[in-house]
Amino acid sequence: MKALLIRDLRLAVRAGGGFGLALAFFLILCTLVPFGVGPEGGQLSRIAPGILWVGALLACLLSLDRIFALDHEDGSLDLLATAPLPLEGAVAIKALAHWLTTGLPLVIFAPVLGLMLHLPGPAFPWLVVSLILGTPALSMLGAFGAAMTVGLRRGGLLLSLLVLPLYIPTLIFGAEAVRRGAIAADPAPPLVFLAAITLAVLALVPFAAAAALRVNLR
Amino acid sequence: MIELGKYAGTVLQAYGVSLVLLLGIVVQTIRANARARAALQEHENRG
Amino acid sequence: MSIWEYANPVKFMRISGAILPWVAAGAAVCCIGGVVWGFLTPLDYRQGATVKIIFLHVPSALMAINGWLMMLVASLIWLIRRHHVSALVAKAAAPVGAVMTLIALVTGAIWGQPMWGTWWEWDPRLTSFLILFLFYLGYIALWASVEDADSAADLTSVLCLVGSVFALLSRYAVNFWNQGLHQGASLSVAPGERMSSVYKYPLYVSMLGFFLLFLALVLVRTRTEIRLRRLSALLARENRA
Amino acid sequence: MSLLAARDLAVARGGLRAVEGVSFTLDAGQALILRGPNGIGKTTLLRTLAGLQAPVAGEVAGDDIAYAGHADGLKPALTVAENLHFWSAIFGGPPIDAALSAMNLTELARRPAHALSAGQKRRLGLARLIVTGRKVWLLDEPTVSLDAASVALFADMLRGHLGQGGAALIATHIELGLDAQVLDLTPYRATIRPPTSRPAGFNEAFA
Repeated sequence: MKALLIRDLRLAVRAGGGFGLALAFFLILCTLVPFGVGPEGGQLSRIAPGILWVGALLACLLSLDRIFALDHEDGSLDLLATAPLPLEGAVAIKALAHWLTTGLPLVIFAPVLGLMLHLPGPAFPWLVVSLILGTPALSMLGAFGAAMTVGLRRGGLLLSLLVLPLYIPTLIFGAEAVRRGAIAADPAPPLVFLAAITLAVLALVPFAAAAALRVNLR
Repeated sequence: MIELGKYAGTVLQAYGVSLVLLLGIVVQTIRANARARAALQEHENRG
Repeated sequence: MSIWEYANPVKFMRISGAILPWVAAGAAVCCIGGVVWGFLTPLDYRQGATVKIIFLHVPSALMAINGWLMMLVASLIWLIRRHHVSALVAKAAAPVGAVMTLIALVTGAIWGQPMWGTWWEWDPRLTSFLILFLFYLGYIALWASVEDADSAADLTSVLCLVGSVFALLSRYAVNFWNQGLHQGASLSVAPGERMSSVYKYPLYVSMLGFFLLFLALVLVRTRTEIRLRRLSALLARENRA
Repeated sequence: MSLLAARDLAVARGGLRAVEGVSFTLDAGQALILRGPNGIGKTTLLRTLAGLQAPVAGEVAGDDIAYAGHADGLKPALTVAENLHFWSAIFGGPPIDAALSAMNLTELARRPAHALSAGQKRRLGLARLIVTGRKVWLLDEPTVSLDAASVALFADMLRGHLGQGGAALIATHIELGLDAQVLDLTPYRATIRPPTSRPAGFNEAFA
C-alpha cells in the first residue's frame, strides 16, 4: 500500500502538472467571480463562502480523470489488479494521493482567495475546517467516478456528470458551515453532518469504486 | 362548462407542458420500438 | 434460427406481449378519466383552479420516485442473479422516470408560481426532484457511453445503488439547507395528507393512470431493448463464425 | 501438487464464449506454449487464469501467479530502478539487482523509462516478473519488439526460472528453445452455447 502511495506522490511531484493545475484553476475562478458579480465588498463577502466551496469542488473535479486513466493506458492497472494488494485498498490509496496533491493545497490556498472575496474575518477558521473535513469525500467520490469512467471515450465529461450530483450534500453542509461561521452563528451542526458524510464515504465508496474498476478491467 | 377562474392560464400551462412531455416520451417509445422491430425483421429475412 | 433457445427473453416477450394491450388501455382510461373527473371538482376556496394541477403533479412525482426504485430493484436483480432482462428493464425505465421527474418539476413550479411569485422556487421538495433528475441524466448518459452491454449493465447498476443513497442524502441535506435560509413553502400537499375527499378519488384514479402509463412505456421500451440486443447478438455471432 | 490447474475451463470475450472445455495442469519446472489462430482467445484465457476476469464455466486452481500482458506497466517518469523497486515492494518480491542483471539492464538502472527503446522497455517489463517473486508466469506474446539477442536472453532467464521450480504458460508464435509441451486452442473453440447452460453475456443470452 505504502509503495503505491509513494509512487503516486513521486509521479505527481515529478510530473508537476497535478496540483499546480488545480490551484491555478481555483485562483482563476475566484478572480472571475468579482468580474461577473461586481466589486462591491458587501455583495462579495455574502457569497464568498459559496464561491470558495464551489471553486474548491470544481478544482478537485478537474484532476480526477487522470487518477486511473494513466495507469490504464500503460497497463499498470492490470498488474495492480493481479497484485496481493486488494483493489479497494488501491482505490483508497489513489484517492488519498489525489487528496494530498490536490485537496490539501486547495485547503491551504483557500484563505488567500477568501481575502480576495472579502470573506468576513470570523469565517476564515471555519473555511479551513470545513474544507479539511469535506475535501477527502470529494477525492474519494471522484475516485469512484474515475473508476466508473476509466477506459471510456469522452470519460472526462461523463465523470463530472456522474460525480457532481454526489457532491451536493458535502457542498451544502460545507458552505453552510462557513456561512454560519461568517455571521458568528454556531457552525457545529453542519460540520458534524459534513464529517459524518465524509466518514461514510471513506468507509463505503472504495467497495463501489473497486467493483466498477473490476468491470472496466475485464 | 368547466369554470377555471382567474388561474385558468396557470392550469392550462401546466397541463399543456405535461401533455407535450408525455406525448414526446410516448411517441419516441413507439417509434423506437417500430425501428427495432423492423431492423430485426430485416436481418432475419436476410439471415 | 429465429427460435431463442434460452427461454428468458422469449418468456418475457410472450408475457409482456399479452398484457401490454390491457395495460395501455387501462392507462388511457385512468389517465383521461382521472383528469377529466378532476376538472369537474369544485374550485378550492384558497388556491382557485390551480389545485387542479394536483392531478398531474402528485402522480408524476410518485412515478418519478417509484421509477428510480424500480430501476434499483432491477439493478439488484441483475447484479445478484445476472438476469439479462432485468438489466434492460432498468435501462428502459430510466428515460420514462426522467420524463416523469421533469413533469413533476414543471407542474410543481407552475403550480407554485402564483403563490411564490417566481417561476422557480428553491423549495426543498422541488429541489430534491431536480437532484433526482440529475441522477437520472447521469444514469442514462452512462448507459449511452459504454459499448459492451455487460459492462454497461454492471456499471449502471453500481451507479444506481450509489445514486440512490445520495439521492436520499441530498433529500435531507436540502431540507437542512433551505430551512437555514427562509421559511419553507406554504404550499405542501404531500401525497396521503388529509385532503377533502372530493379531490381524493380523482387523484387516486389519475395515480393509477400514471402508474399504468409508466408500466406500459417501460414494457414497450424493454421489448425494444431486447430486440436491439438480439440483433447485435446475432451480428456478433455472425462476425465471429 | 501442480502449481496451476484448469478444469473444463470456458472463457468469454464481449459476451461470447471464446474457448471452452480447456483442461491442463502445470507442475514445477514445466512450461506450456499456448498456440492457436489470432483472436481465438489466448489473451482472454491468460487474463482469466490471472484472475482479471471470471471464467464462464470450470475452475482455475493456483494463486502464485504473475501476469505480463501486451503493455509493460512502466511509468515513464520513473527510472528503471524505481519502476522495479515499486513492483518489488507491491508484490513483496526479492531485491531488484538479480532482475537487472538477468535482463542486462544494470547499466540502464538510472535512466528514466521514457528514455528507453521499445526493446529495452520490453526487457524491463519482463525483468518485473522476477521481481514479483511469483512461481507461475503467465506471458502474453513476451517477445514482441525484442531483437534476437534479447529473445535468447529472455529464454535463458526463463530456463533459470523453470530450473528453480517455477512454471510458465506462454502465448507465443516463435520458438524459444524450451522443451515445453504445446497446448493448441483450436480444438477448444466454442460452438453454439448449449441452451441449458448459463449465458456468458448479452450476446449469448439473446442469440
